[in-house]
Amino acid sequence: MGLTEAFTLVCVVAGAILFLAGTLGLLRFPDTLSRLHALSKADNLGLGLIVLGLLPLQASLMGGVKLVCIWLLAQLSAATATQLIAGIAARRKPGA
Amino acid sequence: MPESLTLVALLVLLASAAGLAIVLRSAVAIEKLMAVQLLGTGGAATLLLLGAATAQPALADVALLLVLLSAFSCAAFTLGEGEDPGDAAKPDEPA
Amino acid sequence: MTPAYAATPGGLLLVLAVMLPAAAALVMLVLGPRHTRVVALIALALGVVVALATGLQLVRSQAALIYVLGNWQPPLGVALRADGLSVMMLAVTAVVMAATGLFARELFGLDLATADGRLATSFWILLMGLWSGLNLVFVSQDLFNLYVALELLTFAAVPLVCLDGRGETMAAALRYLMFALLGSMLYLLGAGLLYGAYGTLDIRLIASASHHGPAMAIALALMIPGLLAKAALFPLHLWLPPAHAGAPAAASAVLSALVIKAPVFLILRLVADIAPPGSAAVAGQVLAVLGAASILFCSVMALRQERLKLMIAYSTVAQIGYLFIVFPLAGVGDGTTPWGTIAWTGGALQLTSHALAKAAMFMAAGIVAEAVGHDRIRDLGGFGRVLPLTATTFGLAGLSLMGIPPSGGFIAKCLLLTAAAIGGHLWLALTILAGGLLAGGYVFRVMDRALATPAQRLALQRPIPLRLEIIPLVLAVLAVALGFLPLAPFGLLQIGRPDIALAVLP
Amino acid sequence: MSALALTSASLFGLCGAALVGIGLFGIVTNPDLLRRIIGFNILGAGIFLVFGAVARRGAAMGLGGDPVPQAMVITGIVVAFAATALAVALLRRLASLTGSATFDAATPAPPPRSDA
Amino acid sequence: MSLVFDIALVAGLIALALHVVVTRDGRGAILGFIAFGLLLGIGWARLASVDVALTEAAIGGGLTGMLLLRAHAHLGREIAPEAMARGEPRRWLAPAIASGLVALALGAVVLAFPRPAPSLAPQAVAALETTGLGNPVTAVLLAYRAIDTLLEKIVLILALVGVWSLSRDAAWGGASQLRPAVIPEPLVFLARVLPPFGVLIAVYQVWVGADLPGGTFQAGTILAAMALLVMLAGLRPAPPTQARALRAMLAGGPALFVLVGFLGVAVAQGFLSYPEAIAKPLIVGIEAALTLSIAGTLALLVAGPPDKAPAS
Repeated sequence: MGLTEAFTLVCVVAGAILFLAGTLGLLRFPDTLSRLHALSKADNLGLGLIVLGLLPLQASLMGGVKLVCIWLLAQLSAATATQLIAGIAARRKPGA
Repeated sequence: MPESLTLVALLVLLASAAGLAIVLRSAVAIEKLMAVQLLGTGGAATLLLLGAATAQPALADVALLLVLLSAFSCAAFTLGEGEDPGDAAKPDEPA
Repeated sequence: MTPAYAATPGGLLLVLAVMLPAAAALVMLVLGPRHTRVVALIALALGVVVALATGLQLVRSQAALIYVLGNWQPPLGVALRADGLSVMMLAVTAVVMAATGLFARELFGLDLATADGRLATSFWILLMGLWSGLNLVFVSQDLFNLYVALELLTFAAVPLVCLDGRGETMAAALRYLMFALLGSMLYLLGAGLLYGAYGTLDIRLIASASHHGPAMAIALALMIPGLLAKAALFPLHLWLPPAHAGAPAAASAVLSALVIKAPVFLILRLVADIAPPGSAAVAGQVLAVLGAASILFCSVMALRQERLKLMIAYSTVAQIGYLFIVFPLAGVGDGTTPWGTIAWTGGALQLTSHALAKAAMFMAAGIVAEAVGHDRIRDLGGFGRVLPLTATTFGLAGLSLMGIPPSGGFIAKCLLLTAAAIGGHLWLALTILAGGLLAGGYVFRVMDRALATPAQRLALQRPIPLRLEIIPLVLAVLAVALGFLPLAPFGLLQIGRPDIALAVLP
Repeated sequence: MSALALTSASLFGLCGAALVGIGLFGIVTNPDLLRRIIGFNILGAGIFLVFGAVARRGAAMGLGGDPVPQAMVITGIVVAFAATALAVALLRRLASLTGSATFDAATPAPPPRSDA
Repeated sequence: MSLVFDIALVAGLIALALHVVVTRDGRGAILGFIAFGLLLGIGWARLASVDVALTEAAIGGGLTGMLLLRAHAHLGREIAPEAMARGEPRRWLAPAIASGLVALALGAVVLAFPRPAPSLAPQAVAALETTGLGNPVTAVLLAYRAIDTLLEKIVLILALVGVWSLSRDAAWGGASQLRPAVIPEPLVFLARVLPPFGVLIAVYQVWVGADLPGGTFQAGTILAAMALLVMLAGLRPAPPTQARALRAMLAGGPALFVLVGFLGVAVAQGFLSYPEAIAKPLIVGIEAALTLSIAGTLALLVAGPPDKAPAS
């Protein structure tokens, strides 16, 4: 196994573990906001590591750019989604 | 290598789906939404890994779509959330 | 390998029959409400010309018309083909569509404020969609293309049901949509199984396959009930009466006269053209039983209705039943060729005469409702005195439904009865007779009110122009006149049948 | 590879069959019309997966699957979406007019039979 | 390993579908269905149908979810809670048995498909050359079976006319009101930042669709989603449905398709055939026009019937 492949595997496995951590956080943390925090961590880092790991495998520059784009878009979506959800949670709290 | 990538893809998918499975049965709507979000990102990661494993670079496009639209359901969800049944302003049927 | 389909002269007419209304719908969308009616009337005129030309071409060449779209031969591409039966359907559709168009023009013209409004504009666009879908059902040779045709029908027919915007019609439309969707989905599933087994969706290529696995049986068992749900055969008829009764009169006319004939036509093609003989015979028997149940049950239901339009709608389900008892009478699936039998001719005549009579009847009911303001049969006493032409229309159309001479319906039912007697299907013969008696019951019930002399003369809420009353009268007269037609033209129905003999084995 | 593809295709075909059953069950048993509409979508997904299995089995000429059923599925997905949109619009209007999201009359859609 | 993956995926799909059908929580069912759409997209990728995976991800994971969630919120406002209460429990045993039998019969047919499987892949590839395309799915959609695609556009238009016809008479021709009473700040941010990416991806999809997976449906759906996002955030109002430009855009794609189709009668081998020399540019041109039509139609289908009276 070459160095690149080892790098890929390490990154990718680390990413998978982060996803697992995100799920665990979703399950174990006590309140909605801290769960949200766990979720966005998993999103950010897990996908980031997997993208990082897969970058060396890309045949073309275009493929690499696309991967980075995916990660950036995921960041953007996750950030907004988190805020939206936090907003709902905040609005709901007084009533509930 | 493809085998290990597929295995990792399976792990990511299971991790995202496990959260969904547990949350869907018990918790409140927001947490279900969060689990769906997690599945969206996890799904994108899974697709990237599968694409690398099976040498189908086009799968990255699918992942791109998933992340592009993942905030979308979240946005739709918030719309129903803002107004209570008693709200005077009915956005869809103005008087 | 020689191509399975060779385009014939005049094949382009089939493309025009499908694309002309579709293009008209697009033009209407762009030009907007003020020009919709004009575009519709032009398209109707052109469509009638196309149907006429198709008929002439068929008579001249004495062979089915064929067109291969984009010159891509099936199985990769899609072919259109019109045999005698298809051309007859195209012609009936054109006649009823033209009459409906003229009727709708007059009806919407009654109230100038709404002539360019939501109801009228939507009606014209949807009517064109309906026509395109109907024509495609009659000429397409590809099962998936036929699925698209069925969806064209669904999406055009469902909104027509609830154009008046009342809560009941919304519920009726939604229920219709659900039945129709379930039907299309089961049909699509069956088509998928057939593709998996045969690698093609072309009807002729599937029919020419020598070996049939379980896929064929299951596919038919999915597709036929799916289509039955769309055709509203008993016991899947629940959606039809509220839907057809709630639609505007012009829409009810096309829905009842034409739209439900499309799935019937497809069932016929599946059973007669695709199904292996054994399955066809079984399917024919089951369909005949359901058809007979439809005739009896829904005729009784029609007798019990309080409202005129509901009564006519139930009568539609009953009359559709006659088309299904043709299967065993014509000997579909018993190894003989059904195309020359009197039952086959009777079925075709029943289909045509019902289309004309039912369109006339729904238009007449629409006129009554427009003039009187309601359609409660009990309170219609003496409407024949204030609307004599409409009452005549109703009576003439009723003759055909009952099967009383002289009328197209009489010849049709007479032929079916004879076929049942010859074939020894006693129960079917009795059903036909009972159906005729029950139809007599519900038609006479209305005629009795029409001719009654109420204490005070029925008050018209608005004047009805003569032109409006004449259109359904013409249709009703045509339905009766079919009875005077010599049967020879029905020999045309055999042109291009059976399809399989021409097929090339792959 | 071809043996593997075969198994995988059959697996998704079976999944499609199961989804068809689940979708039908949802359509027939759910009185809530919005839920019935979702049931239609699951039924549709099952049907499309059967097509997908058929397409996958037809892999040849370096293609991952037979393109004809794939194209049909794309057409089908879009049509199914349009159907969902029309149904939802009807349902919303029905609810606005009558204040109910069910058919008031107690005449549920009869279960589709696979006889005939 | 890939079989294990497929089994897990299929198990997830079936479990989610069951959950969606039986759960009592209406909104939970919709969220479950969105998740189902995501998994299904991965399933299509596993079936090597990337074109379908793209469509499913865009429609199943995006538009359908929004449509259902909006409908749910609307129904929640319109329907009194007591009317939502369930009546007596439905009979479920007979439907369950019937549905199970259908599924079993289907499963049996799926397993009994002939081997080797019949396939049109060889013919589709062989004919690719005359179309100038590289993606056989696009060739099926726009050449071999172009009639299906064309008429499906008409179906979409009819659906839209049908949805519009559901408006009140006074509002007919007007615009839909998509903007909610309260707009969360992050939504506005999203609606400003995301659409440029979306448009870029859509253009890319149409462009590569001729040779690689992708194409007009996918691109149209993405554009529709972006347009909806902008309207939801209140950045732009929904256009009035009587606007001539809007209607021209909606009808433009299919109209061009019909015109090129009849052009084929004159200069090529019949309706919907393309002259071989310019087949590819013609197809890409049709795709571009169709993309705009599809985008408009899908977005307006989600927006629903107009409910504001037109200006004039």
